[in-house]
Amino acid sequence: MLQIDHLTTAKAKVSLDNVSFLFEAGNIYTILGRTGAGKTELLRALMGLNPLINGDIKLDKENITKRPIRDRNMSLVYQQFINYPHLSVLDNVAFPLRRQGKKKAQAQALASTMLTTVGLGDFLHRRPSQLSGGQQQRVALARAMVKQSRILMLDEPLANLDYKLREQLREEFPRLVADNQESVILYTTTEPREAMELGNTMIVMHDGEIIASGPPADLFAHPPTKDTASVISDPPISFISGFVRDQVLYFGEGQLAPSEGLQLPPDGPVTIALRPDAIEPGGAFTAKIGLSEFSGSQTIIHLDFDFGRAIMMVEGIETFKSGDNLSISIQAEQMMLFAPDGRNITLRDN
Amino acid sequence: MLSSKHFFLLPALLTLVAIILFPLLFTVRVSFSSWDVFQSGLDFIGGSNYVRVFADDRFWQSLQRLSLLSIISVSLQYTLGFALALAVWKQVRGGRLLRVLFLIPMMTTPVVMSVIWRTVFHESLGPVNDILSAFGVGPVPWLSSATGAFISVLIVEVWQWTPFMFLLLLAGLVSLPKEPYLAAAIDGAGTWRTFWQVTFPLMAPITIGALIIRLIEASKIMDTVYVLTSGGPGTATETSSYYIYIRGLRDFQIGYSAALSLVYLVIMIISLTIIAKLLLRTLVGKDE
Amino acid sequence: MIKISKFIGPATLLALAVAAATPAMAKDYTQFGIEKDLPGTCSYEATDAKDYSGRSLNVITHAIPVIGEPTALHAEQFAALTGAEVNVVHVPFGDLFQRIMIPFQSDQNAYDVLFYASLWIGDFNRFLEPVPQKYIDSTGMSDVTDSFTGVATWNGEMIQYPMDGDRHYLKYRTDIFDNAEVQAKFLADTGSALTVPETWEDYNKVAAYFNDRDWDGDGELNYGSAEVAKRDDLMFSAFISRAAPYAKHPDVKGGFFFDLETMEPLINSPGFVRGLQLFVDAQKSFPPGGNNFGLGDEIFSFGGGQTLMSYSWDDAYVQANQKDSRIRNMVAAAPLPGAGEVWNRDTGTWDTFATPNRAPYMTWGWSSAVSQMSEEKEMAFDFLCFFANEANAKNDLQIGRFGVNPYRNEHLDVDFWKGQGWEDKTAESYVSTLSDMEESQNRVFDLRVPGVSQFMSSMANGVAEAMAGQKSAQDALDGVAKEWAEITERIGKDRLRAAYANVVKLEDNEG
Amino acid sequence: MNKFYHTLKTLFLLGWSIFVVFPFLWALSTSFKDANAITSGATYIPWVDFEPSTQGWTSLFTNGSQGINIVGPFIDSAAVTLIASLVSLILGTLAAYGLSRFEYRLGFVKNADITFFFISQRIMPPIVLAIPFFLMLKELGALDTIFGLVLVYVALLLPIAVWVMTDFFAGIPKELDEMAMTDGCSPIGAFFRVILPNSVPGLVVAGMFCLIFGWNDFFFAFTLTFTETQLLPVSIVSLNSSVTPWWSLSAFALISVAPLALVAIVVERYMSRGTMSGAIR
Repeated sequence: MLQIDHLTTAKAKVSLDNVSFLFEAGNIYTILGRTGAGKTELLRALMGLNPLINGDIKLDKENITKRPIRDRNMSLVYQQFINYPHLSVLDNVAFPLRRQGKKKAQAQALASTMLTTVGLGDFLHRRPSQLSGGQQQRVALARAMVKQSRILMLDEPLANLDYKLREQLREEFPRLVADNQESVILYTTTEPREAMELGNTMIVMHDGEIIASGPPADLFAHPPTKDTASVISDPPISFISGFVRDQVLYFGEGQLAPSEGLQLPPDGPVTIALRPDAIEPGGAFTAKIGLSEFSGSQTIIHLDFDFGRAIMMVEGIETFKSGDNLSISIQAEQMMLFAPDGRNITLRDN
Repeated sequence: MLSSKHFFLLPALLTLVAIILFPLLFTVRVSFSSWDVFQSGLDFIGGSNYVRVFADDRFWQSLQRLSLLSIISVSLQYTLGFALALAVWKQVRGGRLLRVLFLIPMMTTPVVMSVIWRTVFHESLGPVNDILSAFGVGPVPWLSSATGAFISVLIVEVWQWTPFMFLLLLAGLVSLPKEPYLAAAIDGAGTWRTFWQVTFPLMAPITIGALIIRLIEASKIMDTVYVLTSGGPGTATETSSYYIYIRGLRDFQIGYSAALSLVYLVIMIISLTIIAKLLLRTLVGKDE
Repeated sequence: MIKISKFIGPATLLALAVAAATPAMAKDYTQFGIEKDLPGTCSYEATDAKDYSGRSLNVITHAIPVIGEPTALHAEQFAALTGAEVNVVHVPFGDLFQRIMIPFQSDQNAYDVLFYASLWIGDFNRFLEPVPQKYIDSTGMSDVTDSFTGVATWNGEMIQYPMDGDRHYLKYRTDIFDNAEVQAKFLADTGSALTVPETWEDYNKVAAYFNDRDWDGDGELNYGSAEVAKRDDLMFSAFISRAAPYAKHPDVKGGFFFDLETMEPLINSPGFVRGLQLFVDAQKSFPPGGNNFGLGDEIFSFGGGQTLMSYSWDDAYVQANQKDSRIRNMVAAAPLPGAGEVWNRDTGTWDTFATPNRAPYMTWGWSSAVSQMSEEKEMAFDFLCFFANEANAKNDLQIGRFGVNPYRNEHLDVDFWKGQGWEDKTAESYVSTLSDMEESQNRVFDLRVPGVSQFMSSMANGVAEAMAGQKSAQDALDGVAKEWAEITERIGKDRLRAAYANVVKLEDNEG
Repeated sequence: MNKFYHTLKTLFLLGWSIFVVFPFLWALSTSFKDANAITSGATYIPWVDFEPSTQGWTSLFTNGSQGINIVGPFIDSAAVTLIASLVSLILGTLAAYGLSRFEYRLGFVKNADITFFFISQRIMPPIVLAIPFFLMLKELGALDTIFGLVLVYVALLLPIAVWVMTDFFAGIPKELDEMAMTDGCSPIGAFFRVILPNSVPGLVVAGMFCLIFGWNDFFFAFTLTFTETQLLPVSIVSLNSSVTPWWSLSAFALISVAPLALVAIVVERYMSRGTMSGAIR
């Protein structure tokens, strides 16, 4: 169990601002946030690599805030594939064990087993530089896991891999960390899908703060704030300014009466959030087609409305001509509303 | 608290300070004394040595001469060193042998090589004029005319230190990333344009470092002048450090030479700092 | 018997090995490369009797070979004879002064024995051990000529140990000057007879005439004059030689470089300026690079047969007459050229002399001394005495590159030099030139005062500026005079005057 | 590349090679001459132009009068250079690592200023320090000793080591040290177990510069020794008398150049592997 209270780091481009959280062993926490949200900063602060100006870190009730890095019983896998260039793959993985005081033979045996687990059993005596990027990252992972440390942190471990390797490693990930049942696993990423897929608990960071946390599906369905919604939506969520007057939602020239899916708040300005699934072709609204792009078997279409921009997704590969007009409808039951202070004020009937 | 970061820095820092502090402070103190050949104590004569420095035309001329010499020689070394590095960068027949060969002059002792160069430039018994005369040129007054002596010193400096530039620049070239070259090739840039648009900008940090270090070293030029020309003819090759040497150890005006040295030191630190800033600004386009 | 050759070093080692194997030859010292041991206070035999084993002597001397080589040679012999350890360090001329002075000033007992330029006595005298009476009474010392006893003396006390005698004189090629054909052609071309130059104007003229021609017919061009003209390499001596006859009036007493009374520098007086103008003018008769010639270049140039005339120390002369020399016995010596007009500073006029005024320059020579700080003074003096013993002195005199020149009356013996294979004119002109200088009443000595290096360095710099065409002769020497006045100011007139008085006494023949 | 460029490049390389080699060849030829072969004008090829003599070479191994024995100076030079280089390299590497990884602050003095302080030591002309060093070593009783010279050379070489190694460490990702620490190393342990083994190219370059500047220094070796400790450059100028024995000087020059020519070969090996990337910047 890892508890952090009021972690604050010195002002810099990215810094932590009063971050508190309780991490339970045996869980995989995915930390989602954009670049610069403070994810790496948080991991580094936990590790002791970045100095704190305030706050405490407690591991199993014991305050380890001032403990030297090497005694923290944590491991960290970097985004760049960093291994010890002067050591063989085997010695790389044996390195932390040797530092723990294990005999050479024992350390190498353990390392060898771990490397087999990550699929590198045949590469024990290579140098890291002789491996592919994916293999290098596996070495780094093996080195981090072999220690069986209480906290295993992975800082965007897949970000620098190409697509296919990334998919492959992501799929394998749960199996790879399965042994680390006693550990708290922290996994940062900028990709909402990855975060939702890998984590038991998802933590959303923004501007150096934790702005939301919880089971990924809940968070996705009910993001507590506008910022959270923005961070966890991929493809991006679109925000449109509007207001409610007399139980009618006005935006641009369009307006929407209360419908069965959505209850409108009292009069006042609101921000309307449209995920792509809230927009469907055919309907009362007219939009000008902007860019269209393909993602897997789907087509993403950027639309220009008189009230703003939004994104629509359709199944299959379809070609839309840029500049044409398209009529669409907006599904009220998929719409979310946020108050001017960012609170999620979406209320549904059911 | 003596943390591990002090473990790294302090030994070197304290060693250097211990070795250098006394000489430095001592020099400052001596510069206010009249220490010379018959008066070896530390009396106090105020700033009169400094007053004398500012009226000493020979010193200021030597400084001008030094600036000229070091700027010309360092530019030549840089240009030639870069050209050589580019020439052997890509595979060349016998490339490794050439690389070793090109490095060797830097490894030689300036005092020793200058003795050899003096015989090479000897106007009646040396080979250079002998060979030139076969082409109907000469005899060239290598060491006996002001221009000749200046050029001779330049040649020796270029011979000795171009390898330094060559080494730094070649090491830089070897480690350049490949991608920008691909991009340039796709753009259809020619050799010349690729050099100016890709290679040269990528080499800017190395260039700055190399130029600064060479300027620092070149400004101390002493051994070559000492052996080759003794600052002559007249004062044609008398550089600042050689002049300070004459005043200090030949004439034994220790106090005065200390004042000269300190003035020189201040000027050098200021001008090198300015040069470094200027280089940074022109080559990298930013400060710091 | 071992022949004296340039392979003296290896030969000595070989000989030493032989000596060790045959101790029966104890009284025969030819294995040390001398012809025979000569009787004297510090002969080989006498030195052999001393035992300094386990003790060591540190010696600083000039670079090899001039003085440096004999120092090393005799150190080696001394070590073999007495069992002492003798460490010798060789330093180029330009740095010899500071290498000795820095330890002196900082009370560091670095060297026991010092070989250096005798003119530095003005600076070093405070640190030197007077020569003990028993060495003054030695056989070698009592034969030293008056000039060089004078050079070794400071305030009436002998503090340097004479082991070399130096002066500048003219050297010329007899195969040209005595050649009737050349004489006739010279007369035809110039309208005057070819004679050994009597004045520096003559010297320049003759030099110019013979410059840039192949007059020895070896296929290489020959040149007029080889002179030491490199700024930091003894050029000041050459300049003094040239300027002396114009500036040293036989009837004017009281100082050559300074007016002893006022300690005003005389260096920019018309006599010196004339000397400098002629020096500048002479450059056109130098070999290529000649205005950057050091002493070594001058020796190579004249001694190697490249130039017609030269003036400086004996080295080039001896070099030219060595056994393997191409121009052996084709050279002769003569007094330095003089001046038809001499500046009289008492009257402020140029006085005309029917017989050119000569002012022989008793140029600084090498000398040696023992440091006051030495803890091995006795051994040090024994070493010097041995260095200069009769057998060694004779041996050293014969080797040009050693730079040891006559300083005892016995060295001024025509028969001795003829014994070396020198022919009549070469030997006779040499001995008579040297002897006459001893007798001159108008000698010029070095400026033996504290800070002499500053004065000479400043002068050399001014002369070099004029030679390089950066300044006119007058401007250059005005600049020197100004600097001299400043140096005088810094050193203190009285201190300087006290020292300079020693020199003036010698020059005015009162010493 | 077109033919013109190629020809130009070949000519340039050829010309420069000749320029580089020329003094050595001349010295080689001169080392076999005697006085007569020198005073008769420039000559080049033994037996053809002049009768060779081995005097120049033998004099270097002869004790005493004729020659200078260079064996002693060679050993002294090697000892001083190696010890001073090693000390500078050790201290300089530690300092450079510290400067590249930690923040130091002493009033307004920061890392950049400390680095500048190190490097600025090279601006000082040696003459300035001659007398003070002399007095300092005298007080330490270290004049004319290898120890004294080592002390002075460390001050001379340390800045070079710091300069090269600071740049080198700047090129090694900080994450490597951090990783070592997360893997159980202390900061000092991280340096020795991880960073140092990966710094060989930088150490080679820094070591090379130390060797060059140490081996080639003339001035301090000259001023701070008397008779016991003699370094090579000082021995050679002891031949620089008014009559210069060109033959011995030439032979001497060739011998003193030899050891560092070996260094050139080592350096070239590292250079062509491209591993010096971070070492020089």
